[in-house]
Amino acid sequence: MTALQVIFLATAAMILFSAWMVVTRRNLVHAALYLVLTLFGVAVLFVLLEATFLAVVQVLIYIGAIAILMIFAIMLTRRVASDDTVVANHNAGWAAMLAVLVFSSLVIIMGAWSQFTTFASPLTRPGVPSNELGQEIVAELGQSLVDPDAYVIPFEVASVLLLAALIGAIVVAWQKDK
Amino acid sequence: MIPLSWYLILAAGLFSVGLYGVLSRKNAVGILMGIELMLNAANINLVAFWRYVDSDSIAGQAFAIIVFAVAAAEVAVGLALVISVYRLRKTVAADEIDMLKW
Amino acid sequence: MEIWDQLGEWLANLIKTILGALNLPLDWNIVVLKLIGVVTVATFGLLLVILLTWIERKVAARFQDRFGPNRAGPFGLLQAIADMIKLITKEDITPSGADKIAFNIAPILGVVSVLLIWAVIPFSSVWFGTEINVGVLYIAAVGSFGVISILMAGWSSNNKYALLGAFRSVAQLVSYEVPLFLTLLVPVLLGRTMGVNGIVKAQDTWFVILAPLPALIFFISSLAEIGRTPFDLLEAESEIVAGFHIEYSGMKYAMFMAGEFLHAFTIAVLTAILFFGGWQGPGAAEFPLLGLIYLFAKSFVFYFLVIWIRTTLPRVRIDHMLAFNWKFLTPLSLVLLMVTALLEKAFEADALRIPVLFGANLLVLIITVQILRIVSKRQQRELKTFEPRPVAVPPPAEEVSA
Amino acid sequence: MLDNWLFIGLFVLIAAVFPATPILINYFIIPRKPNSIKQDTYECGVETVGETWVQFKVQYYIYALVFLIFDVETIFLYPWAVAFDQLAFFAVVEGVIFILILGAGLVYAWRKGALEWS
Repeated sequence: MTALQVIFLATAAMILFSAWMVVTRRNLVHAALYLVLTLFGVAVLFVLLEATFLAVVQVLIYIGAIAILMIFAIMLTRRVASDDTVVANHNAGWAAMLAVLVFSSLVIIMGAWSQFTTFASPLTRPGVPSNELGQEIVAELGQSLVDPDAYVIPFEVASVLLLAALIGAIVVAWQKDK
Repeated sequence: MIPLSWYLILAAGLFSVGLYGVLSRKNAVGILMGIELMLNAANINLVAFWRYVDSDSIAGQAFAIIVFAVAAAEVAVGLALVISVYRLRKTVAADEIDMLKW
Repeated sequence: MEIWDQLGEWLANLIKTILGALNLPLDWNIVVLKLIGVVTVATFGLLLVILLTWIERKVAARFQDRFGPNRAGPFGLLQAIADMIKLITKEDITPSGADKIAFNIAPILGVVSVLLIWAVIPFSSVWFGTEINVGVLYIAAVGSFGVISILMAGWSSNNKYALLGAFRSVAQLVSYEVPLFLTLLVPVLLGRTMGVNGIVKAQDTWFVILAPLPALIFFISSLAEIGRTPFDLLEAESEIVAGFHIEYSGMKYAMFMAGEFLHAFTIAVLTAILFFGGWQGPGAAEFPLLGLIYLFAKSFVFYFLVIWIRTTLPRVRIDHMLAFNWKFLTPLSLVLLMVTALLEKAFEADALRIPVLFGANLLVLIITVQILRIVSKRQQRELKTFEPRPVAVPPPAEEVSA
Repeated sequence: MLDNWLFIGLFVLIAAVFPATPILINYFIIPRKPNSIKQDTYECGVETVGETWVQFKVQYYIYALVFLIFDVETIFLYPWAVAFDQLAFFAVVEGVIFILILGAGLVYAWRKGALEWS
């Protein structure tokens, strides 16, 4: 077993364990903290996949902003959240069965795919030395985001989507005192 | 070396745990956390496919970054709804929010 | 300077020989080499804290017409050591009802979030922990662990003031991260890279000349990030006791303080690196040690500035602080980002690039000042329309005697 | 490329060990004389009333929300800035349009009064 495999398995175990805690913990603040751990694990996976930009963005957006927003929302609605009521609703049994079903069918379907167990070929770009590869890939990403033949429409639409989300969330959540 | 299958199985596992959370959690914020787990599972898949199958282009990463934007928008509006409902009904239990009967 | 290079090489060879003698597989050699680098940088960062506490107390004392620590050792240099011994033997109190695990992890996470920044700081042309291509975003990202640590500390203390303090701190930190991220984008744009060392190398002319206003905004919002006067609402001892770390004592409290001191110096280093050429200076490319000296000379100038601001300015009110961020810094940094991007492209590889960018910054500054003047005049006019405030009436004589 | 990240990974571990060590040493050598008054919650000497939870303003959420949106939008601009050399002038203008849309959100929040701390 190589060092990379050890790191992967440790990260995977951490992700699955903390994800399980996220969905089962009674105390929602604990669940949110475990969510942070899960998201950090996913960032480690991104590093292993050599998508380092996404790894950093994962930490920045999910841990730095979304997790904070979650904890704020929990605190704002805490009175109910901290109750000793049951965590799960009456669907829990069905939900568990469905989750297992989804997992096994996903694995079975993907297992039938010919490239299921491929290994990665080294990441290369023609004419780019390996120590500038990361820089090159981020630059490519930046170019494709404003390239009319690539993703300029999703890029601008994403900005409009976020604007809509901002306005919508303020309309819904904001209420002037008195 | 790590085969692609490891990433895919892990992502499937994370997705299923998230799905369980969405279906079984009583608290609306908890449900949103489950959705976050599912979106992350999707992102792992996108990046893994980019790295193993299509590393010559940049499509996988561009997709993943759009997913980040969607996740952010979803959380922002979702939590705003939760807060608004809490203000009106003093509850965030999803099965008690049943004003809309038809 | 030759001697230093030779010494470094000799050390590296020595380590390699020892590792070779141990007969480890090749991967593990790399791991051990990296580990030595990591321990060096991290130890350096933490030892710096001891020096920084002394400097800060000494300088702050001078501002307040005092001597500062002067008993323990020459010039009070051993004061920090004495404090450490005191703190390490102090009883540690965990409040009843605290969430033990989160309560203990929070101070560690607080230090980690600051120390991690040092992994990517280039000390000179060849000396740096590591060079990653997303360095600037990495610096921004590890800061989010600090926010999480504050929330954990505040929540796990089981104390109303701690929770309130944590909420206030987080509101302040996330607010000021907006102009911070936007102005971090300016050196990235001017240097065409997110690598921190790449940005330093790109600064043949310091970026502060091309972008003086973003440099200023970066410095101000960094000041807010470290939570010191005038932005020390997280502590605001007269309002919410001590903020999120009210229930901490002994070594755990010391960890929060160590993180804060190191963070204060780190923002000085970052300002020097991103806008003031980092290790760049005459002869720095040939002699790495000279680069180190340049970097620290620049950093200590900014650190002095941080202490100066801390000791002279009063605390601002929370509503003013947030309004200053959202209604002044954020729009201004958006405008500056657009102006810089457009002009940088229009005058690419043009001899006029430097004067044009500098002039544009100046123009934006003048327009901003004019707008502020108009707004403040209008506000003053509105104030005058109010009824005159009642003059303080002296209380009746019998109440005074009572 | 992964070499550099190995450094970061090790740094995370070491950076956690370094502050944890004094706390651990501290744990073994400190005096321990707990009593209920010492461990009581410190709220300015006044006995604590009720549970720790207090009603928080929705304002906190609004600030975090605006931050989240700005954060995500800024992320899109970083690759754009890195690729700046290869961009045509029109591509730069696209980026500026993106920033303007971002600015519209700020203007909305401002006009709505959602940024006021009251």
